[in-house]
This record gives sequence, structure tokens and C-alpha cells, in this order.
Amino acid sequence: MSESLKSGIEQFKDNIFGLKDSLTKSYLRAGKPTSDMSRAALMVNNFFLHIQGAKTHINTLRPAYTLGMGLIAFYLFIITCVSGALVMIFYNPSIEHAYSTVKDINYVVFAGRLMRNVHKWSGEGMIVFVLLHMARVLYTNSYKRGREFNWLIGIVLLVLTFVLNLTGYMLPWDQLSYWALVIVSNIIQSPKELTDILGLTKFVDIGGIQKEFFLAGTVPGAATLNRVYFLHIMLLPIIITTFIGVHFWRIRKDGGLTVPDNFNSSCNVDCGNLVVLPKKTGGIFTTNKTYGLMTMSKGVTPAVDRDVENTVLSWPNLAIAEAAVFVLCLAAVIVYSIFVDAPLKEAANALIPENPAKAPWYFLGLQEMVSYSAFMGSIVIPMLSVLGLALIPYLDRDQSDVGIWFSGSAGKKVAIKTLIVGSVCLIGMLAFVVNFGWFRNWWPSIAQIWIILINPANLWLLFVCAWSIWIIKSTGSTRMGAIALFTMFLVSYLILTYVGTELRGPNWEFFWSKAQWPIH
Amino acid sequence: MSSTGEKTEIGRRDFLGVSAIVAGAIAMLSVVAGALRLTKSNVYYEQSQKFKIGRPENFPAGTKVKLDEKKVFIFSENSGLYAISSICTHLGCIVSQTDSGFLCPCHGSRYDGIGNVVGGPAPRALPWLEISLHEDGNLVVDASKEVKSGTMFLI
Amino acid sequence: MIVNKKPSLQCISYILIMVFSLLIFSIAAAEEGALKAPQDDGKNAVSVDVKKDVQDAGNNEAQLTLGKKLFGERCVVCHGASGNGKGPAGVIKVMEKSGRVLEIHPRDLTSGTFKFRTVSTGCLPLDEDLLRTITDGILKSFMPDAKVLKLDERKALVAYVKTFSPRFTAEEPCKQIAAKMPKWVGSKDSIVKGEALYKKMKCPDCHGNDGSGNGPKSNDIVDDWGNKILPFNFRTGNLKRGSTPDNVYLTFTTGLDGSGMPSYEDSLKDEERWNLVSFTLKLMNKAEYLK
Amino acid sequence: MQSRFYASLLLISALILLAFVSYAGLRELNPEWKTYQKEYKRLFFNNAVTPDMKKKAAEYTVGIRQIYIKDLNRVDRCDNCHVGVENPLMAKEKVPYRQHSGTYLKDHPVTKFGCTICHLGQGNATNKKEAHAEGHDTYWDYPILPLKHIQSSCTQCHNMDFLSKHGADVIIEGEKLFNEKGCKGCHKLSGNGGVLGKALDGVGSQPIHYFPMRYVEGERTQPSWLKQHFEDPRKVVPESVMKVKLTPEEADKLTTYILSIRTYDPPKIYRRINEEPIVAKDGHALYNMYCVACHEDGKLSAFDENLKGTIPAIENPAFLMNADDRFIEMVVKEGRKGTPMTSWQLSSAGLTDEEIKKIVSYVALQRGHESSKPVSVNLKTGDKDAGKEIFNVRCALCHGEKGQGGLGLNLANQIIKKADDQYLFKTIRDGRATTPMPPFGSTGLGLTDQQIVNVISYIKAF
Repeated sequence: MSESLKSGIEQFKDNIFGLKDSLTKSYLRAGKPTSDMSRAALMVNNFFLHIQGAKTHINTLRPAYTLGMGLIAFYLFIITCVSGALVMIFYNPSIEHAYSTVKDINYVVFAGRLMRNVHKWSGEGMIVFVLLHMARVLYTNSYKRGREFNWLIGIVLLVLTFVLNLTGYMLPWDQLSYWALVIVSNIIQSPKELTDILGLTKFVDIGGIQKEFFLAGTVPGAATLNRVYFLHIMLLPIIITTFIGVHFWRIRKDGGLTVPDNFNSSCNVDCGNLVVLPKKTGGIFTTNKTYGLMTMSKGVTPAVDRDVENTVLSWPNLAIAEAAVFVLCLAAVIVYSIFVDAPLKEAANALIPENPAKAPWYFLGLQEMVSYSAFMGSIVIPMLSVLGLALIPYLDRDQSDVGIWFSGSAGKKVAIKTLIVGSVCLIGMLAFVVNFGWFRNWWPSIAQIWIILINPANLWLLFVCAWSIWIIKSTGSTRMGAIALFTMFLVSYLILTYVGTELRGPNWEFFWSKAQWPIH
Repeated sequence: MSSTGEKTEIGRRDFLGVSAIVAGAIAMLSVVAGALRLTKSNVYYEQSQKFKIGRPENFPAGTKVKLDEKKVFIFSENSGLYAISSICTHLGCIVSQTDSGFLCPCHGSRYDGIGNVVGGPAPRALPWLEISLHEDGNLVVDASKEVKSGTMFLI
Repeated sequence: MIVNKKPSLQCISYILIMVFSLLIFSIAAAEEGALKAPQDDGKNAVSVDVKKDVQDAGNNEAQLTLGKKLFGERCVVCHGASGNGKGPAGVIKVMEKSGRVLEIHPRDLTSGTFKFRTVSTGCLPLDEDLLRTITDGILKSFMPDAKVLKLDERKALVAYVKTFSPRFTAEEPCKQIAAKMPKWVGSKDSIVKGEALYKKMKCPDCHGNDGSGNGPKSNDIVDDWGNKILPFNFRTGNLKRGSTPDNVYLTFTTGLDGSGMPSYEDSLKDEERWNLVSFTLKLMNKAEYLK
Repeated sequence: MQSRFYASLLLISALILLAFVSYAGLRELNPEWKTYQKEYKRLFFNNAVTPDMKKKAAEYTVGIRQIYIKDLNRVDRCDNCHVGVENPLMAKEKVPYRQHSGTYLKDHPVTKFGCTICHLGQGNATNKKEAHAEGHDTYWDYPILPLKHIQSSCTQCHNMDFLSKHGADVIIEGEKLFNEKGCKGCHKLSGNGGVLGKALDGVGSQPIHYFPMRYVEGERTQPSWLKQHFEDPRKVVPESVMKVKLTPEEADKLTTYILSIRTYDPPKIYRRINEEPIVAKDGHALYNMYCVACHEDGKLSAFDENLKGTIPAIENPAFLMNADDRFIEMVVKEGRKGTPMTSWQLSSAGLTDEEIKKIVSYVALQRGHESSKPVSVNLKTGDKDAGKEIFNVRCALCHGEKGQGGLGLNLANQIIKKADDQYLFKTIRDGRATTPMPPFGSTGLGLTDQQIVNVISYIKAF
């Protein structure tokens, strides 16, 4: 009895001294990552890491291939969330206090201005990197072989990124917020343009209902701010987090990142810098291990049909790469935020709009199109564009040449040709519109339907479609058509955004530079 | 699996890797530290703790006044004026005046007429607050400054 | 599909693109041409038919009778029955935007002195000068236009107005001065030169440094009849005789007889006068003439 | 056992991050106000003479603070830099360490009033540029109020009577100018006044964007705009028809007064306004308040290039001789449609009948003793068509073919219809001395009485 008691105390003592080991073991399950086996287990057993494979293809780790875009976009999202939470501690979503609490964040919160800048810039950075990530996926032909649906999810994430940014700048309740709310609510209402023409408004006023639902009134007010706040900090983050999860999960399920069919297995010197190459024998997948884990998923799965030679262990190769990119990303955002302040305009004034009332840069391409027709520019054309982008993987079913930039030199030529033709024609069209105006300037009493049907934005959309189809016809490859279409999209977004940001001044008039703006 | 030859081969790499991870960890810690500092509020949206209560002649000897908004009792006796905080030293409820002293409604702390604890969980006496005379002739109570129990303000 | 299967289609498409681009550029180029100096139609149109018609206007009785009748109806109120500028309406006062009060004295037609001419200073105005003034009126002075009258009626008025002053029978008409605007008028260089001349010729004494007519002498000027007059305020942008560069040039060249504005025909070279025009146009903020 | 490339990337990024986070941290720990507070502490300690004061100075802690005034819904952080405003020892130091001038703080304790209630500026801000809100890039609607206009803040709580007894001379004179230059002739304030200009209610607290700043010279602030507008209305608003021109000194004073017209009312416990005694104003004062901006002394009949019409000389004896009080009162009450002359009765411009009567009798003071001989006019004999013929040749030059006015007055309005026939007849027959309206009667330009009657029947039909 006494002996067993003593041994119990001894055990207890041992347990106390053994706490460090037992905690580590319980956390790591397979022990420290000292062997290939335990390194693989670390990846598989960790909740946050298990969405990635135990082994990673070398191609995935080549910076020149992925450019890290998707990862950066994700990290920016993480940074946005954390900095957003920190800013939220001080922000008060009421029209009386929203503005002054944001001012407080700027003035009396320790590093508050910096944190707000980080939140703002990482949010805007997301737009840039989501777009770049999209471009990378498209140009490396990586939306194929089971990845079609993930492209769709990516499109959803793109739209969500825009909407999150939009709802974000509505919160400080400054002039920008207020007039953005006014403009956005009227954009939401703009289907009325069409229902008016069709005479349907009196039966079902879709635009009006949407607007009222969004504003909870007829003009932006306290209730609107609460709705936007709810969207920005709760609904949209939940949705986007979910979709990001699905997006990652699908990457894994769809067989990881694309790899060229003829990936060069004999790795050159660069490769040695990037990863620690496995020895010819002794890797976990080359010995007597089974592929049990992998067979749990159906379809094309990583590593099974690949040469094991071209994969390396994810821990530490992938892990350190991801850590490095994260720290780089954070450093870049903080440096940028130290030197560039997020804008905060005058307190909201419902009587005096800003002139020009410009949205943030990423919407100015849209605003340029809105200046032709609200309904087409802000609803139909963006919807058609998103639809067109979403359908790319389904209209281009050519399964060859995945994982190669531009699918080779032919694609590069098409991209360059499209870039030149697109820029010249779009700039030419804008020059025409700036110089001569459009229907309303020529025939002031013209019916709105004609402007809805025929306006520069529509013509441009038709031109883009025609060009892509012509490319398909002339090259005989739907893949080239996809490259042409997407290049046109990028060119349009860039040029329209540039024109909207730099060349449009008060009253949406054309100016070569901001220095020429008349002072208000 | 690990031989001595392998160790020397990757020794330099390990140094690079370890220093990178350490530097990364320190950098992240500094960011976290800054973020934590951020959450501490630098300014408070509170009214000034100093307030005027009126002229001395408004408080003839024998006056007992409770200033609800300022959370303070003012007493005037022949020997002078004194102010006692009405905030219970236990958990911050507002005490009420009884015949024998003060009573806290929340957890039953009892104080005598000059604020000393006579029962309940209160750890210490109700604080006496500083009274001073402003240039314009008004009395000023500073709720942020405690004075020793029994300190009278002499007019 | 093989690329070269239908070479013609590709060819046509390229041509279409090029045509589209060319079209845009040519439209842009055409736009530039359209922006060139606006037409000065009103004035030209008048002087053309004036030349043709005034010559065959005889001094016949019928014309003078008609002229007298019209003058009695329309002009007497201000210019008086004897044409001495002392009609019953008297002096008209105008408060400029700047708050300055201008006193407008109707022209004394008996002196034969007229401001708006196309001949050298001291000369009698040509018939077409008078006809232009009667037809278009004088801006800002309440001398109304007479466009409701037929050309014959206006010519009759000219003929009648000429009877007031004996000078019209005694003196020979002078040679007309034509304004031929050089291309460089309105250029920056010309404006700079003009500004130097403006100062050199002591224009600021009356018109002020910024051209607003408030120079140091501006309150002491009287016209030939001893009435107080105010120097022109360029800032208003509207010259009484019309604000085209040609009119400004003519004012410098012919002077405004009867007022304090001298002729610079002899003291400045033609080129210098045009430089002065450039600077004046700038003072009047006539962006359409500036380069 | 890591890849060299990514490990180096991590190391470099981490060092950059660390460097900049440290930089940002240092920057946060050393804000602009800290240097002021440190310097203040030094000065305080040096200036202190008694050991008590020395002790107080030594106890002074450097740190951010704010004045939160719940009743005014304001947060002022000005005292982070203007540290010594309440310290008598700092009376001779430079701004921002100096004590507040005068004895204002005695009656307006900082803890109760804060700073921006009087001085404006951005109370939230903690750096000079944004706190003073000078320059458009600070994005604050109310830049700090220049000291010369500071009295405009007093009216929030005090009435003019009080201010006149306490040396607020600028605003008193500003109000006087406001009343005497006829501002209310065009601008409504609290329901009284004309309609040509914008109503002035709350104009002193309008945000900067309310004022078109394009032509404003120097600082683009409300006071600059107002001042330059009063010196030369068309300089800042080219299309303005405002007639008043003030000297720079007057403009400053009027600006101060206009800036005091704010919408924001402090809570009642702050206000010291007793009901201002309503002093009945005499005809002259009323004339100055409402009429003088356009009619000036009532003796000049000039074509006004701003209003694009001739402003009648209403104190011209030649006019008063023919027009009786009843007619003038009717014009003032009803206004002249189609001209800038608005209706002044209670429902539209807020003037009581009594006030209008006072104005009329003031105007009528200039009337001579002799009144014109009555004539008999029978409009029934008038021939409109014949009148039209004469009108188009003789009258239209000045009055316009449709009577719309020009050099001559507008005739196409209800006042002419209601006007006394004798008045019209005599005006046409005898003309109006000292104006361009000539006598058209048989002794002047030769119209017969019948022709004049024809013309009258024509113009009454406009």
C-alpha cells in the first residue's frame, strides 16, 4: 500500500519533470520532425498544415512559376483580418461617432494610424494580388484537369474581395463613405433604367426594392451604416473565409498545383537552392510505405502518378517558403503603411458632394463605364465580364500544355498582339468619346434605351468578344482565345482604371494631369 | 539516418535557417507587442474629476448633501467641510445613506458616519476627497485626490 | 483548324483593324483642325455689302427726308433735334460691375468727330463706318442697333447724319485702313512684348496696371466737349466697337477721336501695335485668341 | 535543413520587418506634442520661484491628455501642445507654451468649454497641421479661426447687448455694417429679407466646400472667402450680382459678424442669452437694412450692369411728385414681378405692414410740397393698336418690345396694371427729370395727349 503510494508520488514527480516531452509529443503526435517519416507526419497531423500534402512538387516551389501570388493574396487577407480586428476595438459604428472614432484611431491610439493604414492597404493589396494570381493561373494554363470548378470559386473570391473593400471604405462616415453609399445605392437601383423603359417599374420595381433593402431607407443613414458594418465585419468575412477554405481544399483535391507534363526531373543548380533534394533512396514514398492516405481521395491525386524524384518533403521545404513569404508580405505592407496614409476625408455632408466624387482607384474603371450608362456600366457589363471570365475553363477544354507559361511561344504572341491591339483600340475609343462625347451630346433628346443599348462600354465588350473569337478562328485553338479574352480583360481594367484615376477631374471632365484641375 | 558527414554538409544551411527563423520570430513578436500596446486606450472619454460644488455659504454647518451625479457626499460641520466618496470600496456600487452611516446595496458593506467599515466585505473605508477653494470663491472637489480621513476643509 | 487554311480572312481582319485605328486617328486629327480660329462672320458680312451699296447712295432729297423722319423718331431722344447730343433723355448713367458709374453723353453730331472709324485720326469717318455704327449699335452705351430698319432706311440716316456737320462737305474722305492680323498675334512672346509696350506708352496712366481702367489719371479725363469720361476697363472683356483683334488694332491705329484715346499710327510700328493687341486680348481674357 | 533561397528570403524579410517596426514604434513613442510638453516642463521648472511651484513643475507628467466635454459633444486635445494656457507662470513665454491672453479663461474654464468651441480647428487632432486644419489636405471643414474674427464665437452664448458692454467692438461694428449696408435686401436671415441672394442662416458654420474657393487668394478658408467677397463680390463669384463693396477693414468686421451666424447652438446651460429687447427701428434704419443695397441713396438712376436693369431712383422728387404713398406702398408690398424687386410683405420677406409704412414715409420725405396738377385721363378712349405703333418706335428702345425693360424699367408687371392712370400719364407726358426718361408730351417730343392715352392702354395690356 505504502509502496504503491510512493510509486504514485514518484510517477507524479516524473510526470511533472516530463511535462515538456509529453506536451510536445501530444502536440506533434509523431514526435519532433527529425526524420522524413516524422516530417511527413507533422504535415499530415497538423490541422493547419494538413490541407497541404506531405510532399510537394518542386515545380510548386519555383518562384518563377507561381510568383507566390495566391499565397500573398491569402496572407494579405490574414493581415487584413488581424489589423481589422485591432482597428475594430476602437471603431464605433454609429453615424454620430464613426467619424470621430476613426479620427481617434489616427490621433490617439498607439500605432492606430499605422494599423488603419495596414488594414486599408492590405485590403487593397488583396485586389491586386487576387487579380495577379488569376492572371498567373490563366497564363500558366492551370485551370484545367479538374481545376475548372476551383477557377469558379476563385472568381467568387475576386468578387468578394471587391465587395469587402467597398463596404470597408463606407464605414468611416466621411465624405467618401457617404457619397459612395449614395452612388452604390443608386447603382443597385439602376435596373430601374431598364424596367422604366419596359414599363415594368409600376409592377415590380427591382431596382427600388434593392436600393431600399440596402439603405434601409431612401438616403444613407444610421441603419445603413449598421448594415454595411454587419456586411463588412461579419457576413462577408464568414463567406470569404469559407470560400478560401474550399478554394484550398479544392487545390489539394484537384491534384495540387499544375506541373508541366514533361517537367525536367534532373534538377539543375537553382533547384538545389530552392529545396533540399531527397536522396535517391530513403524517401518515405520510395520504400515500403503505402499510399493509403492518398487513396482516400478519388481522381487525380498528387504523387501517385508522378515521379517521386520530383517531389520533396513539405516540411521544411514548403513551410519555410511559406513563412518567408508571409514575413516578406507583412514587412512590405508595414513599410508601405508607414509612408502612405489611408485617406480620410471631411465628415459626411449630405448636402455637398465631393467634386469629383471618386471611388477608390479599383472602382474607377467601373466609374468610367458608369459615366456612359449606370445600368450597363455598373451592372450588366461587370456581370457579363465576370460571367465571361468564369466560363473560360468550360469554353476552353483543350487539356494539353498545362503548367507552361502562355502554353508556349504561340500564346505569348497572342498575348502581346492582344495587348497592343487592345491598348490602341481602347485608347482610341476613349479619345473619341472624350473629344466628341456620345449620343446624349449629339441628340440631347434621345431615348435612354439607345444609350443603354449602344454606348462605348457595350461596343468595347462586343469588340473584346469579337477579337477573342477571331483569335480562336485564326489560331484554331480555344486556349489562344482564352489568353486573348483574359488579356483584353486585363488591358481594359488597367486602362480604364488609369483613365478614371489620373485623367478624370471635377465633373468627370478630361484632364491630362491633376495639376490642371480647376480649384474648387 | 544522420551521419557526421551529412551534418557538416548542412551545417551552414542550418545556421542560416535557424537565424532566419529566430529573426522571423523576433520580428513577429515585435509586431504582436505593438499590436497589444495598441489595444490599450490612451485617452478616456470621462468628465473631469474636478468639479465645483458652490460657494461655502451654501453649506452651513449641519448640511448633509448627496451629489448624485458626482458620486460624493458633502458634509458641513462647525469644524469644517468634508467630502466622502459614495463609491463602495468593495466592488464600486453606490452606497446609500442610513441613520447610522452608509450601506451598500450590492453586497451589504456597512460604513459608519465618517466612512469607516463596520461590516460586510468592504476592504477599506470610504475615501475622503480633497476640497479646495477656487479663485472665484467656489469650492472645488477633486475626486481623484484622496485625503486622510478626518481632514476638514476650514472656511 | 489550321492557321493558313483561310489566309484571306486573316488578311481582311488585319485590314479592318488598321482601318479602324486609322479612322480614329484621322477623326482626332480632324478635330484639331476644327479647333482653329473661330469665324468672325458678323463684321465681315456687313462691310461687304456696305462697300457695294454706299457708293450708289445719292444725296437726293427723298433720302434726306426719309432720314430726317427716322432721325426724329429714333435718334432725337438722345442726340437732340439739332444733332448736338443734348436730347431730352440727357446723360445716361451706367453702373459697371465694378461699381464705377459711367456717364454716357450722346455724340454731338455737329462736330463731325467720331470715335469708330477705319481711317486715320482727324479724318472724317467713311459712310460705311457710320452705317456700321447705326446698324450694329454701340455695345454698353445704349446706342441701339437698327437692324429692324431696311438698308435703304439706314443709308438715309447716314446721309441725314452727315448734314449736321459742315466738315462732310468741306473735307475729302481719307484712305481706309485695313486690319490684317498676323498669325503670331496672341502668342506668349507677343504678349510679353505687348506688355512692355503697354508700360512704355504710358497706358497704365489711364487704364491701370491690370487694365481695369483705374489708372492715376483715370479720374481727370474729359472729352473734347469737356464731359468727364472714364478709361476703358479691359476686365469687362467687351470693347464698345466689338472685341475682335481687328477692332482692337483699329482702335490703336485710328485712335478714338474726341476722347482721350490717341492714335498710335505714327508712334508705333504696325508690328508693335499688333503686339499691343495681343496683350490687350490677354487683359480682356479672350482665351479664344490666345495661344 | 532548409532551402537556401527561402531561408535567406525569410532572414532578409525578418530584418526589414524588425527594422521598420522599430522605426514605427519609435515614431509612435515620440510624437510632436511630446517635445512641446518636455520643453514646457523645463520652462515651468525654470519659471517657478516657490518650492511649492518647483515641486508642481517636477510632478508634471508628460503624456497625452484630452478635454472631453460631454455637454458640448466635443473632444479637444489642444492642450497637448498649448500646455501652458492655464499657467500664469507661462505668461511671457512663446506660443504654444504661453498662458491664454486676457482673462477669458477665468470665466470660461478650459475643463468646461474646451478650445474649439471658440477657436474652431480640429480638436481631435494631435499634430499642429491637422489640428489647425490649415490647407485643404487636412480634410477638416472648420480650420482654426483667425484671431481677428474670434469675436464671432462669442454670440453663441452672449447677446449683442452684453457684448457691447464688454468690449466686443469688432462684432458690434460688423452687425452695424450688416444692418446699414442693406444685406437683408437680398439675403434672408431668420425669415426676414430679400430673395436675390442665398439665405444666411447658419452660413458661419457651413463647411469649406459650401464656398466656391476657385478664385480666392491666399488661404482657402471661410473667412478669406467672406472677406474677399465683401471687398469685391465678383472676384470670388464672377456671376455674383451683389452690389456692396467694402474697405478691407469693414470687410473684416462684417466677416466676423457673418461668421457668428452659426447653426450650432450650445446647450442651454452654456448660454447667457436673455431675450434680446426688440427695438422698433425707424424708417431710416429699415431703409438701410432692406433697401439701401440696391437703391443706395435713392437719387441715382443708373443702368446696373450686374442686375441688367435700371434701378429706379425712388427718392427722385420728380417721381415722388407723381407717385402717392399708396402707390409706393403697393410696390413695396407686392414687389415688381420680372425685376429684382421682391415682395416685402410678411409672408414673403418678413416685413410687417407697419415697417413697410415706415419705409414708405421715409422715402416720401423727399417729396416737395407742390404736387402736380391733376389731369383727366379717360382710358376708355385709348386705342391699343395705335398705342402699340407708337410704343414700338418710341418706347421699345428702352423699355423693350414686350415691356420687359432694359435701360427703361420693366413695364410688363402687375404694378403697371394697378397703377393710377394719372401717374402714368404724367410720367409719359412730363418725363422724369434727372433720368433718361424724356418728356414725350406736346411740349417735348410731340406726342398728343390722345397718343399718350393710347400708349397707356397698350402698356396696361401687357
